Amino acid sequence: MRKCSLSVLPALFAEIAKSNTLYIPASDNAGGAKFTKWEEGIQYLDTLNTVKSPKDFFFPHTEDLMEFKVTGKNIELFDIREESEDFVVFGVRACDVKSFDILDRVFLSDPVDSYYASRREHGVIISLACTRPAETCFCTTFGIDPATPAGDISAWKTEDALYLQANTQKGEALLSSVEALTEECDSTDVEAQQEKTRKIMQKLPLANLTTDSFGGGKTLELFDSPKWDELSEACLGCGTCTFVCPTCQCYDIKDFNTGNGVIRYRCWDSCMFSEFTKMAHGNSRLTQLERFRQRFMHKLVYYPENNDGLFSCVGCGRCLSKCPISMNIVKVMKALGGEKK
Amino acid sequence: MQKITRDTLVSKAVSLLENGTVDAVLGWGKGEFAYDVTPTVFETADEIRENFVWNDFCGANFSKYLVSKTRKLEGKILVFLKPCDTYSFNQLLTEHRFDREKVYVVGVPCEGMADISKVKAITGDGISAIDFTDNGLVITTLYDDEPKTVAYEDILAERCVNCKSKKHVAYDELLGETGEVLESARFDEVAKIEALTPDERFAFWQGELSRCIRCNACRDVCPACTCEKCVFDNPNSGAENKAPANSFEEQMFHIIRAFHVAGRCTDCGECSRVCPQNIPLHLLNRKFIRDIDNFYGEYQAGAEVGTRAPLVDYNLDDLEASDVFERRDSE
Amino acid sequence: MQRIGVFVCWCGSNIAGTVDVHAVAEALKNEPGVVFSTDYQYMCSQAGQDIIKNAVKEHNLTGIVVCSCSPRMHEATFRKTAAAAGLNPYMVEIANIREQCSWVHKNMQTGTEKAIILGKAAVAKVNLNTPLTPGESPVTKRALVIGGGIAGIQTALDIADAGFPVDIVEAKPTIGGKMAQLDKTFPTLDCAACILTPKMVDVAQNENIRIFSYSEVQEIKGFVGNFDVTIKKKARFVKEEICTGCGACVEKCPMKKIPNEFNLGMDNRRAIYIPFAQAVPKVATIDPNACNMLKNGKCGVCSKVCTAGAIDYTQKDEIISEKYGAVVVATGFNPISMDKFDEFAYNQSKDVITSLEFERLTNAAGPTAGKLLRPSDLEHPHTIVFVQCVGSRCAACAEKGKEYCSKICCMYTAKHAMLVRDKYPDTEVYVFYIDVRTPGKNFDEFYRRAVEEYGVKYIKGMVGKVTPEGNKLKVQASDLIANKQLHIDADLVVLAAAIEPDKSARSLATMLTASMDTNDFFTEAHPKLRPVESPTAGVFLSGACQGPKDIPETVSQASAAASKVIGLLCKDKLTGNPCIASANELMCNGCSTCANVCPYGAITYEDKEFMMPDRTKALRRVAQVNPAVCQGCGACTVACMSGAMDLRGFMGSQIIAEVDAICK
Amino acid sequence: MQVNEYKPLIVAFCCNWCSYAGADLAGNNRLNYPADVKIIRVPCSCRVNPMFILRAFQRGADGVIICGCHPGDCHYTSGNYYTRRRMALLFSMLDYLGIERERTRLEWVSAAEGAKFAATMNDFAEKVAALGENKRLEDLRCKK
Repeated sequence: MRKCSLSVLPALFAEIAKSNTLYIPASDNAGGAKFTKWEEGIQYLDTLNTVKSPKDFFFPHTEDLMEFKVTGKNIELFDIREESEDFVVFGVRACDVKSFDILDRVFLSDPVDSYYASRREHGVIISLACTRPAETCFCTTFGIDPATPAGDISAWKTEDALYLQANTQKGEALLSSVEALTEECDSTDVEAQQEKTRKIMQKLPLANLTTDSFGGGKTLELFDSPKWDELSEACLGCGTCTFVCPTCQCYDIKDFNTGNGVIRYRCWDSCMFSEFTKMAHGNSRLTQLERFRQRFMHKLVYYPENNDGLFSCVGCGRCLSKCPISMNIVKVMKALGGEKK
Repeated sequence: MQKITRDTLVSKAVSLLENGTVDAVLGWGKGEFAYDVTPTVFETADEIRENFVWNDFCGANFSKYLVSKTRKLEGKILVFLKPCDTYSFNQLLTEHRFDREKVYVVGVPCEGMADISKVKAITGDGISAIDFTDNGLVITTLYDDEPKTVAYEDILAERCVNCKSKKHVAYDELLGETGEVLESARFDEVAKIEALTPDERFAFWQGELSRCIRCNACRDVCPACTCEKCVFDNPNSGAENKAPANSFEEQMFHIIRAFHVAGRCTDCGECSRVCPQNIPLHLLNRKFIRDIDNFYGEYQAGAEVGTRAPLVDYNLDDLEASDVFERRDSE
Repeated sequence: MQRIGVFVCWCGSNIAGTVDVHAVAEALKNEPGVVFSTDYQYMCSQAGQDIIKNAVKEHNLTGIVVCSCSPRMHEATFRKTAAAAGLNPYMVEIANIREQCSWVHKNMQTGTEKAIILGKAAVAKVNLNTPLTPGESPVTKRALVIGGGIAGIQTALDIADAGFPVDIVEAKPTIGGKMAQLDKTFPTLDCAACILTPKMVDVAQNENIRIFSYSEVQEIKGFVGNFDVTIKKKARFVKEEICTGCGACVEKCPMKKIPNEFNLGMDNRRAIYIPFAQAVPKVATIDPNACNMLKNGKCGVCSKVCTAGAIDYTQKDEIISEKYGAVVVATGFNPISMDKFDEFAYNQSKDVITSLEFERLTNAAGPTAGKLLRPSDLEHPHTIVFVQCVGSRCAACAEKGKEYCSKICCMYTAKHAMLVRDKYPDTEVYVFYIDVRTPGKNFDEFYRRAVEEYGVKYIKGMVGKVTPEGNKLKVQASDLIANKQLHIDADLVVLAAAIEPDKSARSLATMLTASMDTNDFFTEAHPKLRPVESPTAGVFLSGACQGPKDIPETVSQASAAASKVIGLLCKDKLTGNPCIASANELMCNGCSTCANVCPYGAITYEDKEFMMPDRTKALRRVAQVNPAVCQGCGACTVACMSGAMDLRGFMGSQIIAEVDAICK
Repeated sequence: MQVNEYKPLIVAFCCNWCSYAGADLAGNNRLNYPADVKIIRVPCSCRVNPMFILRAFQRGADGVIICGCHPGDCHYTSGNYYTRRRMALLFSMLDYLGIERERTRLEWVSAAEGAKFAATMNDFAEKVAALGENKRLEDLRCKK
C-alpha cells in the first residue's frame, strides 16, 4: 500500500493526466457531481455519488457504430468508431465499481461487444472507499463492502492522506508511474477507517434489506404477485431510474440520415419507455405494469438466474433520490418480502 | 409548516370513501424516509389510515394522473389538490382530458413545499429522522450528534419561493381556507437571462441543457403533456429520438416541448422539480408565459375552464414578429 | 417505393437560357425513386404531355416531377396529363425552375445547381405522395335567408327566380326591414315604399319562397350543402293562414298606448297590431306583453270582432326543422343607442332625434302624416341642425361609438337637408360635418345640389353641446374653416347616428361558425375576391351585416350572394379539395385545440371506443374533419401538439423531406 | 470575386396564395435575388410548424424565412394571425437561447409585391451572410 498527503493530490492528478485522460468527480454546477475531465483548475469534489454513474465511460449514452452511404444500388460501409484513448477514472465508489462486473457479464460474454471491450481495455479505475454513506445506501444488501472498494487501484481518503492499493496489472503500472509522489505505508489507518464505516453501515435505515426472497428460480413466485399493480400505479414511465442506474445496460440501435449518408448509432434505452423493444409486430410489454415489473424482475430474478446468482443492482441509491415519484427498488423489494424481520 | 394536518385529510378521505361519495382516493403514500412520498391510489379506509402522508414533501401534482385513473376506474376518485395543482386541473378540463364528473376535488391549502436537495445541501447526507415543527424541519443525521433545525424559508422548493397563487381555482370541497393570487417575482430569473448578451445566453443554456439525459421525466410529469402519443416517441414525426445525441437534439427537445405547452403551461413547476439533472426547465416555460403576458396581455393558463389559449387566439393588431425584440429591449 | 419520372422543361429559352436542363435531368436520375428522367422544349405542349403519358405507361411510373414554370401556372395541366395517363393527379409535383430560378438568376452554373436542388426537393416530396381522391357530398336544394330586409328580399327573389325554394326567417312580424321605414332614397329621391313594397309583394306571391316572420333561427348544424336548421316561429296568437289583415281587431283593441316600434316610439299602436299598411305577411300580431287577454285573461275583444276567427290565444311557439344547402345572412343593421351621447341632449329633449326618426317624421305614413313637426309641441321647426358622424369614426371614443365610418349618413343627411329646404323654404338648415363623403354614382352631384341649389348651410366642424332652453335647443359648435365658435338656436336637432350590426348577428355567427370582425360585422371569405361569401363554406353574406352600405350596394351584394347560392344549389354533388386535414384518431387527444383555430368550423368531436395500447377499451374524444368544409389551410396541424392532425398534400413528412433535400 | 465566398443557405416557406405568387411575380419581372434562397410552398404560413424551422437549421440552413399574406388578407382569413403569434414567440425563444435573431424572419408579401419579395430576400440573405455559418443550431452529423 502506498500513500500521499492530500496536499499532493493536485500534483498526483497532473502526473496521471500526463499520459492519460483523467476524470475526477467535480461539481456539475447544479448541486450535483459528475465525472469531469481533469485539467488545471478543475476542483476535486468530495462527494458520495455522482448523479450519473461512471458506466458512461464504457457504455456511452450515445455511440456511433458505423456509417453507410447508398449510391445507386451500392451500400458502402465505414467504420467510424473513435480510437479509444487511455483514460483513468478516479473516485469510483464501491457500488459503481461492482456495476462494471455486472456490465462485463453482458457485454464481454460471447458475442463480445467490441465497442465496450475496447473502452474497458483502455480504462483504469481508481476506486474510493466510502466514509459517510447516505441513508439511501444499501450496497451491503448485495454483498458490497463500501470500505473495501475494488477497481484497478483501491483508494482510501482520510483527513490528511490518500491511500492507494493496486489490484491489477493496469493498476500496478499506473501506481508505479506516480511512484515519485507517493510513499510505501502500512494499512493501519485504512483499517481503522474501514472499521468505522462498517459500523455506520449497520446503522443505516436500509440495513435490514435482504435479497432472500429474490434470485434465480423465483420467476413464477414473483411474476404474478398482486403487488406489481400498486407498485407501478404511479410510475410515469420516464427513464430517470434507468439512466442514473449504474447497471442498466439496455440500448436501442438507430439510424440517423444525415442527408449524405446514414449514421448507425446506439443509445441508452429504458424498459420503462412505452416504445421499448418495439418491433414489427408491436410492443412486447404493453402496460406500464409490465414494463415496471420487467425492470425489477430483471435486476432481481432474471439476471441472477443467468449470472450465477449475481444481482443486477449495487445499492447505490441513485434511483431512490432521483425518481420523480419516489418509487424504487427498495420499495419493490420490501413489498415483495425483502425485509429482514 | 403545513397548517392543515394529516388527520384532517385522512378523516376527510375516510369519510368520503365510507359514505360512498368516492370509490378511491388519490393521495400521497408513505415511503422509506419522511421525504420520499409516492402518489398512491387508496381503495380502503385502512390503507389510508396506515399509509396516507401529508407533510412538507407532498409536492407531486396529481392532476395529470386523473387522465389515466378516470379511464381505469369505474367510479369516482377523490383527489387532493394544492392551489397550484388546481390550475393544471382546469387546464386539463379545458382540453377535455377527463370527465369532471368522475372526480371529487378536495382543495388543500399549501404553505409551500420543501425541496429535499436543499435540505441535504445544509445538513449533508445520512438523514435518519425528520421532525416537522413550527420553526422548521428538525433533521437528525447519522453523522451529527445534535439534530439540526433548518428554517422553512431556506428549503422551500424553487416554485414555492415564487408561488404564484394560494387560490384554489377548482374544487368540490375545500379544507381550510383558500388564499389569493400572489404577486411573485417568478419572472426575475427570466429577465436576468434576457439581460445577458446573446453569447452569454447561449453559453448559459448550453451549460444547462448539456446535462439533459433525455429521461423524459419533465415531459412525463408535465400536466400539459398528456398527448396520447408524444411527437418525441413517434418515428413519423420527424422529431423522435431517444437520446440527446448532441447539442442540437438537446435544444430541439426542449424548444419544442416548451413550445407545445406554451400558453397551456400553468407554471406548476413539476418539470424542474423532477429533473434529475436540476435543469431549470421552468425558465423556458416562464419565458413563454412572460412573452405572452407582454405581447398579448396577461394570461394565466388554468385560471378558468374553457378559456382560449393565447396560441389558438389572435388579435388583428397583434405585435409583429419583427417587433418582438424591440418590445422586449425597450422594457 | 415510388417509380418517379422527372420531366425537365426548357420553356424555350426561358428556362434553358440559364439552366442546363440536360444536367438537371441527368442529376435527378440518381435520386431515390427516380426511374426515368428527360427534358423537352415545352412540357406543357401536346407533344410534351405525350412524353409524360408515354413514360407513365412505358416505365410504370407512380409519380411525376415536372421541373417547369410555377405550379400556379401549370399544376392543373400536368395533373390532367397524369389523370389521362391513368395516374392519380395528386401524384404530380412541380419544381418551379422558371419563376423561382431561371428568371431570377443570371449565372448558368448557379441556376443549374439551384434547379437540381429544387428538383430533388420535389422528388423527395413525391416519394411520400399518396393518391388523393376528393370527397363528395350531396346538396340540399333549398336556401335559407336570415333577415327579411331589402338584402334578404333581393337575395330570396333572385334565388327563387332561378327555381330554387327559399325560406326567409324574419324576427319582426313583417319583412321589409329598415328600408320600409324610410321616406325617400338618395340620390334619386324615389319613394322607398314605392320601390320596396312591390318587391315585398313579389316575395309573398312567389311560390318558391316561404316567409317565416316573427321567427328566429334557433340552431344550425351541418355544413355546406347540408345544413340542419331549427327555426322557432313565435306565437303571434293569430292564425296566419286565416287572418285577412282587415284590421278590424286593431281598431277595436282597447290597449291603445303601446309605443309603436315601427315609428320608433313616436306614436302608439294597439296590443294587436299590423306594423304598417303594406306589411308582408299582412296579418295581425298580438303583443303578449301588452294584451290584457294574454296577461290576465280579461278582454277578448279582438277574438269577438274577428269574423275570420283567426285569433288564437292558446297559440304556442312552433319549432320548424328544415334542411338547407346554403345559408344567407342578411341580418342588417341598427342605429346605435344615443344614451351615451349626453352632449347632444338626446335623452333630455324630444326635439333631438336620430335620422331614422327624422325619416318617420317626414314619411306620409309616419306619426305626423309626413308633415315636419317637432315632436315636443308639434310646431313647424324653423331652424334645423343636422349633426353628422355621431358615434362614427370615433377612434377615441370606442366605448360609446364606433371606429368605422357608417358610410350612409353623409348622403341621407344631404337628402334630409335638401328635402326640408324643398318643402319648407323658410327653414334654415345647418349640417355639421367632419368630411362629406360622396363616392357613389351621382352622389357628389346630389350633395352639391343640396348646397348650391337648396342653400343648405354645410359647416365643417363638430357640435360640442346641445342644451335645451325654453322651446329652443342651444347648439354650440365650431366652424373649423372660419375658425370660430357658433351658437345656433335650433328648433330641431337631427343626429346621424352610427350604425352597427344587429345584435342577433353574434349568436348567429357562433351557430354558423362564421367569423366576425371586432365590430361584429361578418367577415368575408376574401375582402376583394370573395366579398359575398363567408369563410365558412355554404354561408353567404348579404347587406349591412357585412359592413355599412346603402341600398344600391346592398341590392347588388344581395344579388351577388344569390348568384353564389344559385351556383352552389345547381350542383348535385359537391366535390371537395382533397388536400385537407385529417386526424389520426389513435394519436388524437380530443383537446379541441385544432377546432379552436379552424376558420371554417370543419372540426367536430366524437366519443369513440378504442382499444388502448394497454389492451383496455376506452371511450375517447377524437377529432373528425368534415371534408366538405375543410379548406386545407393547415392551421390545425401546427396547433395539434401530438401531430395527430396532418394535411394531405402537405404532410409534415413531405415538408420535412423537402427541407432535408434542400439542406442536403 | 473570391472562389470560396461563403454562401448562406436560406429556406423560405411561402404561402401559396400570396408570397409564393409574389415570388413568381419577382420572376416574371426578372428581379434578382440570391440563388441561396430555396422556396418551399405551403398552403398558408400557418402550415409552418416550428419543427420544420428547427429541422432546416439542423440540416444546415443558415436562415429561415416565413412569408405569408398581409394581416387581413389571408386566403383562409386568419391563418397568418396564428403564424404571427407562433413565430413571435418562437423567435423570441430562440433569441432567449442565444440563437442569433437575424437568422429567422417573418414577412408579409402579397401576390402583387414581386419587388418586395426580391428586396426582402436580398436583405435577408445579406443579413444572414453577415452572421456567417449557423453554429448554434447545427447538427454536426449533417455537416460531413
